Amino acid sequence: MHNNNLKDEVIRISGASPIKCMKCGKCSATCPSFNDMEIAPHMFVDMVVKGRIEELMASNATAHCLSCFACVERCPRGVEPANIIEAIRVIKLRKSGSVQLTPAQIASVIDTEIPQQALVSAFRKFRK
Amino acid sequence: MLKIGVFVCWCGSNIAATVDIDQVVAAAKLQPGVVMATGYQYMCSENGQSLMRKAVEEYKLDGVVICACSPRMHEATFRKNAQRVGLNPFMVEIANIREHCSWIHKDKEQGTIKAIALANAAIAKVSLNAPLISGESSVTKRALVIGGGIAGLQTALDIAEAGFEVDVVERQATIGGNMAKIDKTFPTLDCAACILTPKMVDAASHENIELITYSEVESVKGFVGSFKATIRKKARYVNEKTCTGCGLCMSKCPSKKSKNEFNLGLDNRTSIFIPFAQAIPNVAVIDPQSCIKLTRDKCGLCQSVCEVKAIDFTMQDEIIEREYGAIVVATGFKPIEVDAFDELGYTQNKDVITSLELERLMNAAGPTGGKLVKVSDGSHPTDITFIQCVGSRDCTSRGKEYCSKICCMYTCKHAMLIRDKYPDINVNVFYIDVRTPGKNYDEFYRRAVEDFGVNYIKGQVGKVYAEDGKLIVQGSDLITNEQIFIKSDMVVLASAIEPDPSAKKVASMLTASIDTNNFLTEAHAKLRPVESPTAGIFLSGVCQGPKDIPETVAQAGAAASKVIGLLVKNKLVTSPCIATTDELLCSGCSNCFNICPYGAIGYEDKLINDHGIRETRRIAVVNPALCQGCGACSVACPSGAMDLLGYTNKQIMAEVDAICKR
Amino acid sequence: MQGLEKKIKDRAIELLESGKVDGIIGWEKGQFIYDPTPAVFTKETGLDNFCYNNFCGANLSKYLVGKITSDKKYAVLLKPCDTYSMNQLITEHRVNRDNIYIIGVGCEGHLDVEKIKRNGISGITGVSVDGENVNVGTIYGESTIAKSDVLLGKCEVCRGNAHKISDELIGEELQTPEASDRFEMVNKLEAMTAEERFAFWKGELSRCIRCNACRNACPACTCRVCVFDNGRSGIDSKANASEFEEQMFHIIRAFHVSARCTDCGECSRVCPENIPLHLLNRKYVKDINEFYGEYQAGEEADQRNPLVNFGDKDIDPTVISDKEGN
Amino acid sequence: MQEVKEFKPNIVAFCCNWCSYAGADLAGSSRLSYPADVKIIRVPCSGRVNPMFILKAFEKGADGVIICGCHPGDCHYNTGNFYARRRMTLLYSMLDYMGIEKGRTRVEWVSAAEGAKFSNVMNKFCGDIKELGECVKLGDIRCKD
Amino acid sequence: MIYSYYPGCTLKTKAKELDIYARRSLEALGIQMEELADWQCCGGVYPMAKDEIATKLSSVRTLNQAKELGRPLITLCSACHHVLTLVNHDMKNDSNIRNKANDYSKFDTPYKGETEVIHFLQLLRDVVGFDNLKAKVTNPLKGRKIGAYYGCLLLRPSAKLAFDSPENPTIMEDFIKAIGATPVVYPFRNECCGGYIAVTDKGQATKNVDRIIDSAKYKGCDELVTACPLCMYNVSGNASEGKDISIKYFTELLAEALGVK
Repeated sequence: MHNNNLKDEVIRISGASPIKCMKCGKCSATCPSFNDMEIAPHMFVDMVVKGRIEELMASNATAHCLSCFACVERCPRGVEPANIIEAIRVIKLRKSGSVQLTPAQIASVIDTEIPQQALVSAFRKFRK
Repeated sequence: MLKIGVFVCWCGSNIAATVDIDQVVAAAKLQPGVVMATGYQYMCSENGQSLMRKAVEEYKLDGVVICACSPRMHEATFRKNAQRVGLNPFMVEIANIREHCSWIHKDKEQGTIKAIALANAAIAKVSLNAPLISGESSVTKRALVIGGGIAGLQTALDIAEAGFEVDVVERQATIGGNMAKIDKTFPTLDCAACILTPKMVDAASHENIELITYSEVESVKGFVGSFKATIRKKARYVNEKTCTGCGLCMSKCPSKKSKNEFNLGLDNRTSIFIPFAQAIPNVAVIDPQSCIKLTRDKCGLCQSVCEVKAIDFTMQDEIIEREYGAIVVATGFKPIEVDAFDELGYTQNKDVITSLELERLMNAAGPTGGKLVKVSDGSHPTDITFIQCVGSRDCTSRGKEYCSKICCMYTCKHAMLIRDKYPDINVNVFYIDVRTPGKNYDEFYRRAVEDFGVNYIKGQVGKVYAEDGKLIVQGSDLITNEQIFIKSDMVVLASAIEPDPSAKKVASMLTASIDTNNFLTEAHAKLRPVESPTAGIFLSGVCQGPKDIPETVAQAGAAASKVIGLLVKNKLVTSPCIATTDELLCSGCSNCFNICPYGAIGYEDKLINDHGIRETRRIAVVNPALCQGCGACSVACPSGAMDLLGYTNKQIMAEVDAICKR
Repeated sequence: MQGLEKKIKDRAIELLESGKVDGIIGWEKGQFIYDPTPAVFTKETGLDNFCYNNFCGANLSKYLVGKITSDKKYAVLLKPCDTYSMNQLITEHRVNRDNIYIIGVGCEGHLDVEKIKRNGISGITGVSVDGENVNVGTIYGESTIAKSDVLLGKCEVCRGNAHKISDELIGEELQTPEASDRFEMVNKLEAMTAEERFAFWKGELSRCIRCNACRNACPACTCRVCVFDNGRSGIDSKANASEFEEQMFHIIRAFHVSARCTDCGECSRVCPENIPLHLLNRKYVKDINEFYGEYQAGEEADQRNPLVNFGDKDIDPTVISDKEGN
Repeated sequence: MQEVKEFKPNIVAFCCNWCSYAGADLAGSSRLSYPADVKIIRVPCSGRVNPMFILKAFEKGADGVIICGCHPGDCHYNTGNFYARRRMTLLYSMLDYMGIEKGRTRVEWVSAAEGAKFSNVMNKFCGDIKELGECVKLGDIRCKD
Repeated sequence: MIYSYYPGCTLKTKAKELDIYARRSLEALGIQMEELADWQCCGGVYPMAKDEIATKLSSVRTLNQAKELGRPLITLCSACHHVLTLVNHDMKNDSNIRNKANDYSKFDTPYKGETEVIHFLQLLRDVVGFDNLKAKVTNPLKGRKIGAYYGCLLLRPSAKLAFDSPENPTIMEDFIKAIGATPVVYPFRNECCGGYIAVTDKGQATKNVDRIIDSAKYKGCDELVTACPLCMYNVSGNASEGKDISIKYFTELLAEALGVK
């Protein structure tokens, strides 16, 4: 499944250059969520190059990226995998509008100590 | 007005089939200055050439136009032919009516019209030609080699063998360069010292070679055939001629805490020292930074024990000035600093080392006597992990965008040597690609895997950290798609190599160009790979780009042959098609100077007689030995003071004029 | 302004008397207040006729070019915008810096007498700038006019009151006029169709009488012999045989000064036919800024100009040839 | 009866000696045809082409001028075509600014191995010029009315 | 010099300690700081998508306020510092974001990233100086083995944050030394705790936290310090049973050492 429109959108939204990837795998070597992601960061990059965006969107891997920038920091080619993953997450969100965490559910997960940032990230970044 | 003769070649039917020769001849005769025109079947044949010679003599021609094939084919032939009858070769112009006309057009009428236009353009140009005479410049029969590593030594030896004198200037106290630090060489695994040290001895003992060590070239002036170099010979504080290299001074020196550069700081040395056992010259040198006598005016123990009284604390730097006909750059490389790759823990863990450090650890003459031990505690390692491409193929600010070329092979060598000597050690290698083009290279890599059991992992390492007395190497294995954690005792980083920092300074001194990575640029990647675009400057070894030892030696020999080819000449003939200044027009604005890629334009304050006004003006002067005739300067010059002989503004405009006339 | 004139004059006399300089290059009173001309003042001539008023728009830096081989030392009065030209001349070795003493003089913008006259004011006897307005004294009485309406074209796009090079400053506290976008007209032309542009230029350039005033005033045109006067250049022409040659003269002239032109506006100021020649130079300035990065000729001495430089990722000329639209 | 004559444009091509002139030679020896309207002038380097030459050609009646040089980075003289690239970009932009059809001027990079490219470039350029027709703007004003 | 201070929402509610002790300490150190009058939430999470403008606006407004006062802006919370710095970087370098954000905001003069955003730790390092700080410590925390926990937000992406070496940072260790305690360097001090998924995937967060605590304990840390409310929440609340370790805000230790706790 190739979708070049979606691919262009990913590149535009992320501002990243997946084509610069030389397939060394350093992003996946350094990723703290590697074992939680069914599609690893290096595969994200390669699949974007190949235009396989729908598959990436169907995967739940995006929800496990911590946006910790370890892959961005250590990538020798300046590819910025985290930005690519985020772009897919954003596109997914804009396309479906469904949310992972609904306001009604909040009461069940919230505790008094949760900092605001964690809630914001849960709503905005990870709601799908 | 010139008397011009026009010869139109049929080239059998190659031209004659599409171009009406008679019409071209008839049209040429109508052009101003043309006193004769004729057609002939094959102008390049001996008969054709003699036809031209006869006509030159009979009609007293002072310009000739040949309408024939491409000038790239026979321009030289016809110019030589003109010379045989005393006509200046640059009074011959070619109109290309074959490749640019008859061969591409089918319509004879169109072909003929175009051939006439091309002939007219050549006639217009030749009528503005002036006889040009090639210049000559002398050649100093001595070469300078900058850098005394394997590249510089090989070049020097080859030049010296051909009978020319060579000076090798080496910045360090000994020649030998990086290769002297290496233990074994791939793919044959012979010991580096066994092949390098005999060459060092040969160079030292060769009657045509002078080794100027512990010295740097400070400035170079002049041009091909006659360079003048200023060399600073730094004070060693030890008389090179009297020191016997006995080493007594070293055993007495109380200052023993300086890092031993030769062993990359893995052990310490004294303040007075001989860099390594086979150093050439085998003479001590004093490190002025740590010497107690030189820093605090105490001690002086070495001086008192030296039996030949070679030590002189008052020694000063010495300036040597020499003339050379050719200069070879062989400044070599250094591994990059890997501190910036701190996820790999080089600055945080002693047992994370670079490949060159591993060479010293495995070298029998190294700090451990060749016994491979952990740097941290001297114990025997059981697991070693290699990481390739540290800083190579890296387009971020901390690395180099290019492939360092040698790391795949030396990592393979290291892995193999370790497995051979210590079969109990497990060796893992993280790689992105294994690049082994070269004779017996891939076989070598396969042997490491198949015969020596080295474990290659396709992937990269994200983090190296210490835990439970081991180094944990966290990496990816792209084949199994896993994130893996390998426990290791040592981690070896295959750091990228970069040009020696001196290369940039040397290049600008020589007006030789360098690329964005500070490698020196060759004149042509395929046709002139060992020459710099600046005439008389040659390139040897890694200063031009990453190379292994076999390639370096081959290139060093090639550079030497180019130098010999230059030095063997008594005079250099310079092309007369060069830029020239009209001194009355030049205003000295420097536009031409700024644009010249060869540093061929300089400025002189000249006394000018401008229609009776005598005054000193700043005038651009073209050095005919350096100018290559590209003409960029003539366009940069707004007043038209700078022009290109053979392709003057007026000549080209005359061609334009002839072609555009309807 | 009159206070400033006095200050400059006093200083000039002091410099001449002390022998620090042999001559002062400045402005001399003309017949009217609005026609001062560049002049050299020496001990012999004295400074009685010296003037510095709101009509001293002329850029004096070029007057040093002829003095390059002289062993005399000259002081020159430069307004802020003139100092760019001075830097460019130093870069190109067309003046001898050692023999020049640069006095940076303050500037509040210079006026175009033609514009004043076009506003129906004649018989001008004096002017004074009062903030945004100009009070013009005439034989018929005083009138007031907005300064922005009567500035010289080059002052409308003033680059501020900083002198880029000077040995001393006098009156630098004067406020230079507020600048408008200097590329406004270039942009407007670019937005036209090719036919409109052609018509525009044909209309303008057909008035050219090849008087060479632009060439003579231009501080970048300092060739000993102009290429159009050089018999070996292949394009020499004493007078135009055709309109094409006019076009060619102006294109080549603009090209030769491109990347060296400081956009001082002298070409248009001196043109007797009021051809907006600066719009040619400014097009080059704009293109260079857009294609190769911001560059101001004469910002400092010894800059390497963009036409004797290159980048390996420069835009290709085909981008222009294949450009969409007109 | 008056015959309508087919418009034959006059095209000047400046080719650098080391790449494009050799490329044109290769086009010839490979018999790759292009219109006879193209006439080549040999220059050592594209950096030798003075904007004056181009204007001169138009003055003398050329309908199109094309400059061919080594690919950027491959210049025989290292940097000549880099300078040419800047000069021509600015000159063409100026011609366009003066309302002269920008299609009449062109720069193409053709290596010694690109005989086919040379022929294609010339075919296309001739086609473009034919479409533009005679160089009227510069042609007509050659004489005062 | 007076500095503008940006506390951020969390410091007013869940992370009051981080805020209070910072104010007290600065007073003791003689540095003047004024809370920005009309600050807004930074947005909580940096919107990485290049076309998300609206979610960056609250940061832009805060930054513009600081610019109008002409003072550097001091941040304390790692997350706020991360967001404000990255948005500021965009406003400076990304013309598309800059133009659009300014179109929305209609400030008197467009905001172009002029404000200097400084983290409290940088203030201690570069303005106060750790040597001076050491001299002012009245109650040195002798004998305490403290591990610095940087997390991810403060360090990465280093090209834009330019805070400290992203792989081998030293600023917090130097800080710990200055207040008289013993810093313990451990490898996972710059790895992510998983704060952003703390609500949606506790399991994954726990894994991350455990690894960090293991690493710290192995190297001999008795306690950890942090500048981040997310890390604080995650490390103190989401570790596995029995893995827990004491974690404090660095300002609390600072106040303690300065005797103003």
